[in-house]
This record gives sequence, C-alpha cells and structure tokens, in this order.
Amino acid sequence: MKNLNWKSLLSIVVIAFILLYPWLGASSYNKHLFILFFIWSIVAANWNLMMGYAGINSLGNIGFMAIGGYTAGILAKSFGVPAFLTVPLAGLVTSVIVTVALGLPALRLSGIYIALLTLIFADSLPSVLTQTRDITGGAMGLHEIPPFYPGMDKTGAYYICFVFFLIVLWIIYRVIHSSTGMAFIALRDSENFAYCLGVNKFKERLKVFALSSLLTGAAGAVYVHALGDISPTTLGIEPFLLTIAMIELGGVGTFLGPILGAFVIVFGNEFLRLAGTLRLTLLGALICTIILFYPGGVIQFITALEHRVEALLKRKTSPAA
Amino acid sequence: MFAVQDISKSFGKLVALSNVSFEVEEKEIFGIAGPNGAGKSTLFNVISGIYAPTSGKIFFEGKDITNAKPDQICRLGIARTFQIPTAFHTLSVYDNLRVGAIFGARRPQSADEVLELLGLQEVRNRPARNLDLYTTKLVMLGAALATDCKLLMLDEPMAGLSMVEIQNFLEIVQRINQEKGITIIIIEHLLDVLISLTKRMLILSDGQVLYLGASSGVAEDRRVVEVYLGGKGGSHAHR
Amino acid sequence: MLTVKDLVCYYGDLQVLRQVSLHVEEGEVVALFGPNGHGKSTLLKAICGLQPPRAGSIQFRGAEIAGLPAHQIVERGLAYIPEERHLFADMTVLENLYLGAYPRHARAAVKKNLEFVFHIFPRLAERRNQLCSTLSGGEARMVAIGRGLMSETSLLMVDEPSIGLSPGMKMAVFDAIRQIHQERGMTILIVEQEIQHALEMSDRIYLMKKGQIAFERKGKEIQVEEIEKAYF
Amino acid sequence: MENFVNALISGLISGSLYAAMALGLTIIYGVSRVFNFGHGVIAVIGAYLTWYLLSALGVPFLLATLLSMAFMAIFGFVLYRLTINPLLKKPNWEFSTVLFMLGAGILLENVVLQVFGPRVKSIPLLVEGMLKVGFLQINWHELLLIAIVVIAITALSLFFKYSRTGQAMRAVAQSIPGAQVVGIHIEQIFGMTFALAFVVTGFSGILLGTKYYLNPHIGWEWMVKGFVIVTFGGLGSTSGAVVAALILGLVEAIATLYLGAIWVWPIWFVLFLVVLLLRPQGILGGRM
Repeated sequence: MKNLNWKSLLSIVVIAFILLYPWLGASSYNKHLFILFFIWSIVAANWNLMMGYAGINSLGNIGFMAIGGYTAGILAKSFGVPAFLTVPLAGLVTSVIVTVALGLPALRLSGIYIALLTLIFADSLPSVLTQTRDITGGAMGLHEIPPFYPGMDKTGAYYICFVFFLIVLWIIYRVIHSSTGMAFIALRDSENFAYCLGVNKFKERLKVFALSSLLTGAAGAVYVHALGDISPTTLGIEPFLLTIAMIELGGVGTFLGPILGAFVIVFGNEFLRLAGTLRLTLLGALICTIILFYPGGVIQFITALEHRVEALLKRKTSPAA
Repeated sequence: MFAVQDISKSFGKLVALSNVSFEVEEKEIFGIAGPNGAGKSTLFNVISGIYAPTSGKIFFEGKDITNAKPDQICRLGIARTFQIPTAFHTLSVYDNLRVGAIFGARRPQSADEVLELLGLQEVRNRPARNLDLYTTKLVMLGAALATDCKLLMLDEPMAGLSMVEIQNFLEIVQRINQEKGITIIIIEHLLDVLISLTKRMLILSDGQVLYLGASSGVAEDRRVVEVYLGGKGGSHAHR
Repeated sequence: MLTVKDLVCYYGDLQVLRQVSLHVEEGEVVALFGPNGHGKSTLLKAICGLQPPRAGSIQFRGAEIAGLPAHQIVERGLAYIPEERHLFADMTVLENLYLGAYPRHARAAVKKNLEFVFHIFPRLAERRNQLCSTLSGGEARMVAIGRGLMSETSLLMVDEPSIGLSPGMKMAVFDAIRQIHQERGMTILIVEQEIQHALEMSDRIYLMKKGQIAFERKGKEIQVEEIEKAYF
Repeated sequence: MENFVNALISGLISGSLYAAMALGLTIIYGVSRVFNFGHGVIAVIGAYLTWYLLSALGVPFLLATLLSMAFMAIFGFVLYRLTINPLLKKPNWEFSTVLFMLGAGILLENVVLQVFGPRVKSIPLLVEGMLKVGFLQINWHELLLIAIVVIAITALSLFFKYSRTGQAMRAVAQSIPGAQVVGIHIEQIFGMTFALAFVVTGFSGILLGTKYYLNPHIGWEWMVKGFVIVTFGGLGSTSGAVVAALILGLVEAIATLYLGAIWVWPIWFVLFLVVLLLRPQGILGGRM
C-alpha cells in the first residue's frame, strides 16, 4: 500500500506541474518540447503495446503515424474538415488500412517475417507519398495545416495535446489491465497454452493491430494540427530510431517505460543538438548499448531501487515492531 | 462421451499416428502410455486442435469437433495441460487461473473456486515465474480447471516430481474426478502409477494402438511387454 | 575409461538426474536400461556435453570433462549417436560421413574408417551419393551410427539405435553394433529398449529409474524378469 | 525489340549485383538464424573503404579490394564475438538481434558520414569502352561485373561444398545438434560465418559502387531490396537468393522500360507481399 501511495503521489505532482507549467514562465520552445513529448510517448506506448505486451515484432509504427497525419492534414486542408473530426477519422482510417494491409497478413506469419513485412510497409510509404504529389505535397509535404481552432497559440496546443496524452494513456492502461491485456500477455508468455485455454489467438492479435494503429493514427493527426506541417522526413529513419530508443530505454513491456523513455529522449535529443551531426551516431550507440547491457531499461533500475529502499525500510522498522 | 475414430496424422513423410481409435466414458480416468516418440503428445495436440488430423474424426458429447480450433474446443469443455511446465510466467498465479476462467469458461468467479480447490490462496499474487515446479504444475492444472471443463487432458503431469509430490498430485487428480465429476485422460510414463490410477488404458507404439483395455491386463499383455522389453522378452511375461 | 560420479542435471526447474554414478571400462559393452523419461538420454547428453550438468564429475580417460563444450569432448575420442539422429538432411550420405571425421585427430583415419563403415553397412556404400532426406528410417539410422564411427572414437555411446525400425532392420543394426565391438574392440555404452538383444551383447548393465541408478549387474547374472519387474 | 533486349541485359547486370548483395544476408540467416537488419551499411562500408584506398591513397585496385576484404572479415568476426554472441544467449534473441543490428547499422552509417562526408562518391570503372554488336550496346565494365559475380558465386559454392569450414557451415545450418555431435565448435563457425558474409557483402558493395553512386545512406535501399530477394528465394537459401535476384533484376528492368521508373518500387513491394502470403518459405525454399 505504501508503495502505491508513493507512486500516485508522484504522478499527481507530475501532472500538477505539467498543468501549471505554462504559468510558471515556460518558454514557447519548452512548450513545444512538451508537445513533442506528449505525442511521441503516445506513439511509443502504442508501439510497446504491440511489441512488449502482445509480442508482435512490428517495425512499422511510424508508418501508422504517417497515415494518420496525412489523412488529417488532407481532410483539414483540402476538405475543410474541423480538427475535432479529423482526429478520430484519421485514427479510423489508419486502423482500417493497417488492420487489413498488415494485420491480416501478419497473422499468418511468424517471427522475423512480421518484422520484415512491417518495415517494408513503413519504408514504402515515402515513395507512395512522392507519387501522389497532388494531394500529399510529395517530398515537400503538407504545410499550414489548420490548427485545432483559429488563432491557437502554443499554450492552447500544449493543453490539447496534454489532454489527448492523458486520454490515450488512460485507454492503454485500461486495456493492459483488462481481459484483453491479459490475453496479450498470455499469448506472449505461452502461445499454445493460452490458445488451449480458450483465448482466440487471431481475434486478440487483430485487436492489437486495430487498437494500436487507431491510437497511433490519431496521434499523427494531433501532431499535424499542433505543429502545422508534415513531410516524408517527419517519418524517416530518425523518428523511427528515436521511438525505438524510447521504448528500449524506458523498458519494453512496462506501462511507464515508454513514457519515461519518451521524456528522456525528447529532451535529451535537444541537448544532443549540441553534438551536431554526431547526434544520430550517438543515438545508434545508445540503442546498441541498452540492448546489450540493460535489456530491462530504466524501469528495471527503478524497480530494483524501490526494492532496495523497501528492504532498507523493513530492516529499520522491524526491530522496533 | 468422447470418441476418437481412426485418427491419423503425418508430418510430410513421417507418420506420427495411424488409425488410432478409442472411446472414453463419462467420469472415467483414462490412461495413455507408450515409448518416446510413440505419438502420445501428437495425439493430444490433434485432440486439442493444435494440429489438424490427416484423416479420422473426433467426437465430444455427440458433436464432431475434428476441425475445431483450440479455443473453440476449450469452450466446448475440453481443457489440457502441457508436458513442459508452461504457466504464464509474467502473470500472477491468480491471473493465470483467470485466463482460463475468462476466456475458457466466460465465468470469472471460476478462478476463485479453483484457487480454493487447489489450495493456492497463499501464492495468489505471486508471479508465476517465482514458483517451484510442483506449484507451477498446480497452476497449469488450475488454469485448465478454471475453464469449467468436462474433459481434462493431462500430459505427463508428474514428470520431474518427487515421490511425495506425485502422491499429492494423484490425490488431487482423483478428487477432481470424484468431486467435480470431470472426465480425465492422462499421459504418464510410470506404468505402475497409471495402472493404479486408471481402470482402462491405451498404449501407443509407433503411432499405432498397441493395447486398449483394462489396466490390470497390461502387465500380462505379450505385445506390451515386447515393446517395453524388446523382442524375446515377452515369452517370460506369460508365465 | 569413463567414470561418472554423482551427476546432477536439470532441464530448467526440472531435475532429471539425481546423483547418477556409473563407470565403463576399456573394451566393455555396457547397457543402460530403464523406462522412458527416466533420464537415460539426458545422462548420455550430459556425458557428451550437450546438456551441461549442474553438479558431479565425469572423468574420461583420466581427465575431467564435465562442463566442457561438446566439440572438445568429441575431440577427446568420445562419440554420441543421438536417438533423434540429427543428420544433415540436405547433404549426401558421403558428406554426412565425412563430417563425422571433422575432429582433427580423425582426419588421418578417414579412409580406414570409411571402409569399415561400408563394410558393416554395405547399403550405405550403394547410397553414398543420395541425399539423407530421401533415406528410409533404417538407412538414416545407419548413417547416424556410421557418422559416429568416423570420428575415430574410443568410446561409442548409442542411444536407442533400434527405435522405430522394422524387425529386420533392428537385427541389422544390432549385428552392426556387435561387429563394431568385436572387430574394432570398441568400448560401447548403449541405451536400448530391446532388452533381450542388448543383454546378449553386454558385459554389464545398469538400470535407471526416476533419474537414479536403481541397480547394476553383470550381464550374465541377470534375468529379463528382474528388469521387467523394475519397469512396472 | 532493341529496347527489350537492352532492358534484359541491364536487368541481368543489376540482377547479378543484387545477387551478390543478398548473399551475405542469406548466409548469416541460414547458418545462425540471425537476420541482419544492418546489412546495407556493411556493403557501404566495404565500398567506401575500397574507394578511400583507391582514390585517396592510390592503392592499386586489386590490393585495395584485398585490404578492405581483410578488414571486413575481421570486422564481421569481432562484431559477432563481442555483440551477437552474448545476445544469442538471451531468451528474446531473435528480435533483440534485429533491433541491435538496426541500431548498429545507423551508428555505422553515421560513422561513414562523419568520416567520408555526405558528398557522393563513385568507384572508377574497371575498364572503359563499350561492346557494340548490331543494336546491342554493353559497357565492357558491366560485362566484367557479370563475370566477376559469376566467378565469385562459383568460388563461394565450391567453398561450401569442398572446404572443411564451408561444410561445417552447411552442417550447422542444417542441424545444430548434429553439428555438435560431430565435434563442430558452433560459436566459432558462427563467427566465421559473419566474417565470410561481411566479406561477401563488402565485396558486393564495391561492385555496386562501380555501377551506382555511393553515399552513406544508400545501404538502406540496397538492404530492403535484399530483404525482398531473400524472402522471394527462401530465407537461408543461397541458390534461391541468386535466382530470385536475377528474376527481380529482370522484372525491374522490364517494368522500367514499359511502365516507368516510378513503378519499380511498388512492384517490388507487391511481389514481396504476394510471396509472403502465398509461400512464406519462399518460392525456391531449400537450405544451404
């Protein structure tokens, strides 16, 4: 119980800080960074839902975000659809495309083939984009995408993204702790045993594809409305790498891991700008180091620390009791 | 209640099962034995829907379940355990049982009943990866029971257990059978254990039925002794 | 030649061997009996380095080999012929046999050993250029035994060589093993379910049950009944 | 007709280069079941090293190739021993090696970028001039490329068939327990396989670098083509990869001729999907 209080207390403090931050003299730049943190942690958390919880080795989640972002951008720019509609629509479109084009084939495949299929899927999107220049803007991308509401400033975008962040994390938390989440974990831990206990393998795995792409697509939509533009480079190798780094750094298969990872990477990446062109080199090295030496990520450190503190507290209190 | 008719299963050229037939009565404990590679586990995998049989039919309570998927078969009332201890190691003991209760039985409270039945309350919240072998096997059994099954298939549940643990496990199996009226099919290497536990048994050899009948007759059966003891050994057994 | 002492082995959490001790002397044929699933194959795998033991010692020709990787044990002249055969399916019979002579010390004797393999298994000579995936079960068993012989071994451990074979094939395999012992003076440790056949060729037997050695007897002293009783 | 024949020839040329490039990928997978997601960069490193020796230091072509191949061999072996080998012992090795090699690929790509800069490079042609027979027009250089690839693949298959190490690699590919039983040191063979595959891949990078321009990022495009090729030919199959590369090279050339270059990539993707869905074991299957 003590443990739970400690954690919820910290979450309340963190949430309160984020709520008040714009009034505590946050610069426009820092608000921008927080917006990036909100969006990327959603992308990372959904990716982790597939990779860490359901054991589906997807490498294509940046592509889901691209589909969502472009759908919202085109809807808003070419058809004048308001932002509160483009976000769910973009999520739905992404979910349908991904479930049909990736989920259904992937159910027939195993291991390395899913990684190959999803990577090539995401990799082929830029060439699709350049070939549909009329609506997607080709290599130039889409610019001046309408914001959530006319005259939106950074603070407005900040709060909208924060609310979106809270909603999506709440959904993911509920899913992980629902029977569906249990089914994901059961399938990951021991596929055949779960199957023989009545877990419908195909249905549950399809659900992961549908849900994860829905939320990631919506995140893409929020991204374009908050920041105003999207282009093939937004979805290139760098964000791909950054997101992988977030999940691995934070801790695969944990709820808080990807969020912590996103925080460190989004803000750390800004410091790394000082390193100039060496930045990607360092990121690559970071991923390699984590996988080789700290496969549990930051969360594992924290849990280990927590256990140590607990043990220490116990030792101190037990003689008295 | 349960019948296997002329089941065959081949993997490419390899014939793992050929024309296996047997029936199991309501509330019976039915044993299956046979040397390594005789096809026992393949038979379980075919029944539980992991493999589709090459030919033959399987009936459960009058329904043809030959080509049903494992999750459908489970919801019809057939549950199973695996030879290798395979609990869901990152889930708690209770959640392990809940997987069976929610997806197999669609009745969440079934998990609590099983928890009590198997006396697992003490380890309720322990992650399954931190359990000893005996408890892991109980958890696996519990998850299967939580599906509210009518037929339970146990694949070498006693392998690796000590004598005391085997005794305890046997008592539990008998209790499940008598108190809950669950029909049981059990694969076991220890023939003496199997003979004392079951009234009827099937012995497989090279994918074929070698013996099917009363367990008490196994030790006297010439062909069984031949398989277990080799070519000329059988002659001694008949005395 | 081979002395195993208090060997303990686990598969994950599952204890398969509980302090097993046995020994095999130069020139002997020793049979290991026991019901299925009681640790016989695991014992052979532990001796040849495929399944690292958790405790205990294995001495082969005076040197401790427990815990060494398989390739180093094979280089010391100990060959294991697995029940599962583990042939190289997309290679020819001849290529499989040549690979049997992979250890350095075996390369000088390739010619001699190949002749001997073809001498005891003439059928392999006929099929030398056939792919192993096209062989019958009995022929594949012959390749597995032949491949083991090619390693210029001094102790041959054979795991259930007759399993799954037709009666005729079984006889051929047992004859070959007898020939290996008589003509090459090879020391052999054999696991077998065909008790009668194995008894006829063995000097000593061990009976293994529940991961332990239940008893040891001289080959001529024991009756099939006694073993039979231990099985049931 | 003229165009068609010329397209066939150009398809044959790119097909053989792709074959050389995909071989390293399939060799590593075949023996160790590690899928090298950093494959493209390995080819790029081989090409850049050779370019550097040739253009900056003026080393003769043959020696430059030999030196960079020696480097690739050591690089492959060391990379295996220090990183892949410990990863293979962990439970989730299949995907963690994928992620690791992705990270390593990006790291190496940027090292190349740091060292050699972003400007495109090209390895000079081996021979100048053109062969003209009727309407046929082929660069002597490209003809030579095909010959080199043919010789290299022949040498490689002889190595697998007759050398002790090559046989051991095939043995490990077909049955690891079988290989252990005959006394093969699995980890050593894995290491040598990485060395060999890095040499083959680096060499293919040199050949590609003489036909196409080099930049530090070009490896990803090569690698994705390599993925399609090995999936098409069956993961782990060397002959499958060669045949698949030739087929895809020809398809690419013909598609460019009749449909235009923008359709090349969608066709690769569709072929990949179709193969994956209908025959995940590849069209040709078979092991090393």
